[in-house]
Amino acid sequence: MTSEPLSLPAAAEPTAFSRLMRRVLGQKAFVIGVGILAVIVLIALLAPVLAPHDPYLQNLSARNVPPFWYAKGSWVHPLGTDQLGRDYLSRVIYGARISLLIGISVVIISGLIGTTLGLAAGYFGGKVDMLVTFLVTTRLSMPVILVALAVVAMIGGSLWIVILVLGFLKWDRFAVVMRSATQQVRSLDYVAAAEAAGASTTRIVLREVLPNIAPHLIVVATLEAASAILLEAALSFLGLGVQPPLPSWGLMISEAKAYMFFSFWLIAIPGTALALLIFAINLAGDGLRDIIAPEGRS
Amino acid sequence: GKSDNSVVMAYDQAPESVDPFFNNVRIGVIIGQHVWDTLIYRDPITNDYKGQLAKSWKWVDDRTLEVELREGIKFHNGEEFDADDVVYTLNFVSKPENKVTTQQNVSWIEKAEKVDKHKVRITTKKVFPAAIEYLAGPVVIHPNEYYEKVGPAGQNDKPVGSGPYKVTEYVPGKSIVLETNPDYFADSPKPKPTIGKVEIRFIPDRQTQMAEAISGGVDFIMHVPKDQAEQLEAAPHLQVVSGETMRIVFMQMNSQEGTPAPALKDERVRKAIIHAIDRETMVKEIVGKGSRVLNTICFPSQFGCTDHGAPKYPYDPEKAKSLLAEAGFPNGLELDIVAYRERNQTEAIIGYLQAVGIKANLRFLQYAAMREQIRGNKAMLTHQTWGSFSVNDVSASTPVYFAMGDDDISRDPEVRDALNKGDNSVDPAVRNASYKEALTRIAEKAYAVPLYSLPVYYVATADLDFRAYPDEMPRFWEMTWKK
Amino acid sequence: MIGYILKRLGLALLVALAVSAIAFFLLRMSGDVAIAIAGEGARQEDIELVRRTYGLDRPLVVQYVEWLWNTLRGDFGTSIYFKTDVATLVFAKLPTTLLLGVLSLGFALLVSIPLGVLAAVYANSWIDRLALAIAVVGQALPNFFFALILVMLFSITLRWLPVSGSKTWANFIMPTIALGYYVAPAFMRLIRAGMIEVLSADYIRTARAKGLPTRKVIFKHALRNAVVPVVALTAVQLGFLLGGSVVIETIFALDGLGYLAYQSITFKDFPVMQVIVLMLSVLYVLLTLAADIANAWLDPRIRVA
Amino acid sequence: MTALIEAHDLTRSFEVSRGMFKGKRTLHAVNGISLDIRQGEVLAIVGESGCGKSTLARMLLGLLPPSAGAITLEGQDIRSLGRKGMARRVQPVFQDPYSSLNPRRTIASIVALPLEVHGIGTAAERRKMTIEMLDKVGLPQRFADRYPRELSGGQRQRVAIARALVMKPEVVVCDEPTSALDVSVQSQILNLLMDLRRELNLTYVFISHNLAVVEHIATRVAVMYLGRVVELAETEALFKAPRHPYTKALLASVLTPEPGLGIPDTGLGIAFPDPLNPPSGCPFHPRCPERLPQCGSVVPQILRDENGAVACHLHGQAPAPH
Amino acid sequence: MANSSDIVLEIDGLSVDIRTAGGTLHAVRDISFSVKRGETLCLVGESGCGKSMTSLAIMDLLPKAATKSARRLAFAGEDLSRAGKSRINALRGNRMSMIFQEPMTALNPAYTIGNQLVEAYCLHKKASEAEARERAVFLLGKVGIANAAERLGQYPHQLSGGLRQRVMIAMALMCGPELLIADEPTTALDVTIQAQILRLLADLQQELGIAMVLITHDLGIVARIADRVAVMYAGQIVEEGPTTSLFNAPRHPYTQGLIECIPVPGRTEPGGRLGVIPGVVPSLVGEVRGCSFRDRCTKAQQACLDAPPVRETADGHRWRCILENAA
Ligand SMILES: Nc1ncnc2c1ncn2[C@@H]1O[C@H](COP(=O)(O)OP(=O)(O)OP(=O)(O)O)[C@@H](O)[C@H]1O
Ligand SMILES: Nc1ncnc2c1ncn2[C@@H]1O[C@H](COP(=O)(O)OP(=O)(O)OP(=O)(O)O)[C@@H](O)[C@H]1O
Ligand SMILES: [Mg+2]
Ligand SMILES: [Mg+2]
Ligand code: NI
Repeated sequence: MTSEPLSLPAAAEPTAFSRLMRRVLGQKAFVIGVGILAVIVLIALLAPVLAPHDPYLQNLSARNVPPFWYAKGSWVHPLGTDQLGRDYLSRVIYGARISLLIGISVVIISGLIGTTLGLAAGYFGGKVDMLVTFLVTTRLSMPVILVALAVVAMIGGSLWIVILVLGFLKWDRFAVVMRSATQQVRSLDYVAAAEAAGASTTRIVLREVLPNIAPHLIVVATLEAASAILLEAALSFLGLGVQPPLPSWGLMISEAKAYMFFSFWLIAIPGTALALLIFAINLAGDGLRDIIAPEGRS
Repeated sequence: GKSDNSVVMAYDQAPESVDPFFNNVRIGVIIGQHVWDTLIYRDPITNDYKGQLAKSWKWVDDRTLEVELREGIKFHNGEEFDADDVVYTLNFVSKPENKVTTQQNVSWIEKAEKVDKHKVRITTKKVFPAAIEYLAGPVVIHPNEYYEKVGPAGQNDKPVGSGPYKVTEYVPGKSIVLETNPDYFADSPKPKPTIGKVEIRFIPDRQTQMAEAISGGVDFIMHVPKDQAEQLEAAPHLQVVSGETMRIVFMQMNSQEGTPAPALKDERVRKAIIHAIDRETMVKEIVGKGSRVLNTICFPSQFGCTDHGAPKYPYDPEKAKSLLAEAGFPNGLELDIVAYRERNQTEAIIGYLQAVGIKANLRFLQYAAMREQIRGNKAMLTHQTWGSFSVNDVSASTPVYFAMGDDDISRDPEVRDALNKGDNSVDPAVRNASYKEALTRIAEKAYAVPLYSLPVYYVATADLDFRAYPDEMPRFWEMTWKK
Repeated sequence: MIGYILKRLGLALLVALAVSAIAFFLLRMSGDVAIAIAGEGARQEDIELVRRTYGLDRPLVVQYVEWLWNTLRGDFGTSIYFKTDVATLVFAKLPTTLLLGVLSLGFALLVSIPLGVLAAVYANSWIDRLALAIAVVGQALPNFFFALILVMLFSITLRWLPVSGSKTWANFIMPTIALGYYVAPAFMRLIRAGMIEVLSADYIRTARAKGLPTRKVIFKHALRNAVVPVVALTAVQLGFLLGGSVVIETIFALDGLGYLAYQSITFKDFPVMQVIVLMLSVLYVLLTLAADIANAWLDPRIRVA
Repeated sequence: MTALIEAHDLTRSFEVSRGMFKGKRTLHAVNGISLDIRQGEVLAIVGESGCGKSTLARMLLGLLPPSAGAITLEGQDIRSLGRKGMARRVQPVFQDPYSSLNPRRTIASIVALPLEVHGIGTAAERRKMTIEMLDKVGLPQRFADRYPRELSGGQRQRVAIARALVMKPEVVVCDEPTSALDVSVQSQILNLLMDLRRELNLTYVFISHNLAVVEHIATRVAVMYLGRVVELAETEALFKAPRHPYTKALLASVLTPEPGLGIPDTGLGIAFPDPLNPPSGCPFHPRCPERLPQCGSVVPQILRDENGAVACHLHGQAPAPH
Repeated sequence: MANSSDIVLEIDGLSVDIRTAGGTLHAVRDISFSVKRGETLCLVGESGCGKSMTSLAIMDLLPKAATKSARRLAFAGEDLSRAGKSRINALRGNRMSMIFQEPMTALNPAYTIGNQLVEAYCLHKKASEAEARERAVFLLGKVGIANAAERLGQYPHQLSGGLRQRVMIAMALMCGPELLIADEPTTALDVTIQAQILRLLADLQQELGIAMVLITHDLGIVARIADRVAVMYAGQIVEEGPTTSLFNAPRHPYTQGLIECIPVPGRTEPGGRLGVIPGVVPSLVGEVRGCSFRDRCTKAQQACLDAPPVRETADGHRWRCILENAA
């Protein structure tokens, strides 16, 4: 028997990592999303270096200077100035920090709440599940924007209040997704096998269940981050979000809308930045979902 | 528009009720003055008092006013106007249990009595020289029979007054349509209107209002911020009219006992704050035409208001910094500032404070919430405005904030005494002197930052001929179409 | 069936109770109503008077129980700001908002169903990518921003549509689009995903094996099953739309529940806020119930065996 | 042979909802089963889909508490043993090799999990034991650091077996361990199981619906129908002389690869069993070709004799009237 | 050989390629066979060897990613590989029909079985709904469903798996097909029901003279039902022949191994070792040269690196191996 030349390629597949990479790179949308997101994150991190001016420095005698591409614009303020004469480019750059901070913080708070509830409901079922389902229904039945508006209106807006309010309001999707994902994983035999091996419930939840639902968690987290950023923008738009002079994009849109009919760039610039960020996060989230989907199924 | 002799006005806020006693918003006053009449009328230009529903009036004693009423006036529903209407209205609104919203406009009334069909007597609770001013402003007269029947709610549903316009359609929260009252009495100081129909639509969003103005959906908007008004001026079919109002803007600084910002107890810090703000530039760049810089906390036209002898604090950031350093804050300090309107101006103030090292965190609140903060001794800096209810007397402004009332957060007894003296005297000379004393001391101690008066900008179709008054009252009855 | 509905109504009641309690305590604890009622320039004694006459000086729990009792009796209280009966107020504004909600939902479905079906049928083709691009871009635009752009375009530049008000149907076009476009992507994705899944289901192969034309396979056999989850989403999204109408109604000066909510928040009009939140939550629970029943009708597996 | 595990009158019911608009109903997945598992035997449990085999297995593993009845392990109630105590002595091998391995763990860490949980040895020792175990089930060391998705079904099932055996349990409960596998792989796994049994002196509970496999591997067979054991006998006896009509039908349905025999007629009716709505009397009577008048109303008693047990009116005395 | 007009399905050189992320997967590689009227051909093989792809290729139901090519794929003498979509639609469900493996999911849950039964009949036979229902009732009775008229109003989820599979069979027979392809019709069912369904299928096929292609991986079924058997391995037919000949004298090492693996009472000793086929199935991605079984073949030689010849005996038993007889 001559074994060597006889061997055929077996049904074994390429390594997990290279397969994953191929799937990731195959998702052009995902690559674009992550790319844009990375740029925005970099801008946020390097804001002090990148911003040409202090974003808070006002100059009332140089107000509403248009961006450089208008005849009246200049390169001193590449994107012009706002209604208090502050450098618009610097404010947009610093605004990235705020939006990202909001997105990330809200997701951490709501993710912790929602995941805990969802895991408990999905794993233990029965009464716990009923309770969580009730909580979710109750939460879902109150429109986020309305409750957030009311609470912020009452106790006054500020960055951290907005973050806390949104964090305590937006856990529902985490709970719902984590619940069903946990239920699904819970019924799989490897959980039973771990139980039969004597593993404690905590261990099973943390080591067997959680890692397997983590991809769903990440997908929900990205989409929720986008929605939190949008909500903050909406609150700020109604004047009940973060407070000036903080350069939040939502606030900038809100302030610029007064000028939209005559100085459209004022609203278009933060509006585009916001849309771009949301766009990038959604692309990344969608892509991620597609990337993990087949794995979840098999 | 001119073609159908009607004006569509947009306003950003709907009144809770169109009954003037049951709202405290400007649009309510505007509707009130068009649909109802008052006993007395103050000419907005000359400030002379004229009889409107009253033919004449005189003080019988310090607390009793006798009013002779005009005859032959009819309410919109045909009800005849006489002493019963006045007596009923005044007695009704002055009773706290009737829960009138604008308590301060009526709480001075002790009672009203009918002398005969066309004569009434009004008693004030204490000596109250400003009574005429109130009777010429917010205190309108309702038809007693109708009002008795339908109450405040019914008066809101189907308002009936005696004014130059009557309400023909009202959808609360949405719009109200006023049409000329053909039977309006000829002798009224308010002339018979030319504009046949006034529709007031409530459009909360300022941009939407502007869009409507640009696209011709609305003929008249007011309270347009300076920048926007200037931009709208470029539109050929629009005109911009602006004027000063009695609304003053100032910053209170909490320096009373237990203040959350002890730094403000230091006069040098307070002075530094005033020096830090470039009020001239603010007025010129962002507040707008008609505004003037103030040096004392009152409106200059008000009786008793003066800044003679009061120290002035010009814009001087270096001085501000050195004052702060002297006070022990060479590296600056951090303060909260509460505010409730003109957010861009607050933002500019924050910018100025930041430049001298004071980090001011904005807490932009609803008026009520801000009031709560101030009264609860939780506020540090406050950015406030005060319109004095268009009452042209210092008693309606400065004492509110410095006579140790609920809103006084500097609480200087000397100031209080001087103000009380002015309030409770009928002698103009005494009043002038005491108010001056108070205002000067407030300025010397730098208890508050007097900023500027607010202008009002109106944007209207170019065809409309009208003027702006300090009381922020558009008077449709005297508007005409340009030829 | 009856039992199930009763159970769900019971749940609705429980949710309503929880929501009302949350709303009541949250709102009351964060602000003083008396000052709000008394208004600008009120003196301390005025405020005290208000506090006494409105019974605001009693413990919160007592006030809540009283409120609950009154509500159960059908007395929703009086608006602090508008001074009128809250029920009348709210029910007067409800139709506008419901109309707007239903219109924008209809708009969203009208756009998303064909797009979703196309994207699924031509999965991974340029049609699919285009549909996905529309969805992602759509979801990235904040609706207030989009609304303003619509106004710029259709009212200011083109002068085709009135900016604000609710007089004619033309007034509803922009609000409908501005509100509806944001939820359309969610529907589209769901329909696309559902269709892709359904199209790969065994019974679709069965249908094709029968020689049925493609059109019939897609519209009779696939779509019917793919819309089942859409119905459930519809309920959630209608709730979302009602919440989202706060912004849109404010921009377009549509005098509906959303704007009323915004006003009542602004004026601390607790009774109104309370009832709006309560009403929206009950509406939501009832909608989900309706969606469940609709689902059962669409999906016989859920129906009575 | 002594009884290692004894089940007494084991019952398990589930509350199942049947669609939104109907109330919940009780489903008796396992209905009064008494069974003993003897040291060293291979007890096969056969029966149709949904008859409660897996439910019984999960109860035997201590993964599912019985609604009624008790299980003892060497006379001790398994509830008192606790999760860890059971884990040392009874281990499972599940049907689906895809869902029974955590996709996020390496093969080595999957196999080492029981050791880790029980704190046996140091990490290095555990690794060594794991590699040895993998070797024993025929997986070379290079598989240790791979992930389950890189393995074929048969290889995965070997991993599952390694995990079950790494703690050196006495009893292995195999729930259809080969039914997801191709025949060519099935024979490898069956060979492996038999080899390990001899080598480690294991006791198997072997669940299957493949009677040919059962006949090949089991020493004793329990036949289940709708939550009950209807017949229990030594393998040879059962296949040679089935007593219960259902067992007979089952045996008749086996299609051995012998050309020319055609498809047998089982003589069964088509009234398929619905566990939610079990027939009265003998659960098998609607399909039974040998039905007696009393079958429709009286539940047959279990007759236990030297040949095993059978629950059928055809065998044993008429039930005593109540 | 057989009268050519009797040949219902004739396949020559059918290949199916599937585009995957990792490259082209040759799921079916150059297979040929034919089925006559009244004949049952069984396709056996392990999971993934291309059985389903073959059947789907015949029915033109391949997934989007798959493409087929064939020298000839003829149904009743008509070359389907050149027929248009509408022509195929006219044949499908009418003169050729198919039964799928999963009775639980092969019926549309949203429609009653009556609705789904009559659909094809109304379409192809231009019959009225009433006529179609009549035929449906008749056929349901034939597949052993009592009170058939009532069943028409039921939804699939109200039926058990065995009943659903009967409905599927009835559905496939609605238009009186000449060719019936059954892809693992009983794999999901219990053994007792499996026996019943297979018996039913065999009886109906005999009675109606249908040409049947039955796909399975169960050698037991094959032995009992097939007239001829084709054994597939890695996309190819490695051995094909009359059932008895194939079982009694398997020629290909793979077929032999397969038969060895299964425990057969009487032949295998209880508890004893079973035969095994070592190794795993080769990947079908990319070009596969030579004998695809050589990896696992105990008799592999250097010659296996080249494509093995097809050998044939007089009774139509063919196999692909360098060996005349591996036994
Ligand atoms: N967690 C559960 N909730 C509700 N019903 C259940 C549950 N687990 C099992 N059942 C039901 O109990 C009955 C027995 O199920 P079990 O899984 O034990 O059957 P089985 O004999 O193993 O079947 P199979 O051969 O299909 O694996 C079935 O009708 C099943 O639907
Ligand atoms: N949609 C698809 N995309 C990619 N590969 C596929 C697809 N469908 C099938 N395959 C691959 O094609 C090959 C043949 O599949 P096929 O379904 O014909 O096998 P089978 O013999 O029917 O197997 P089973 O017995 O499991 O049904 C397998 O390797 C399978 O992985
Ligand atoms: Mg099972
Ligand atoms: Mg197949
Ligand atoms: Ni070979």
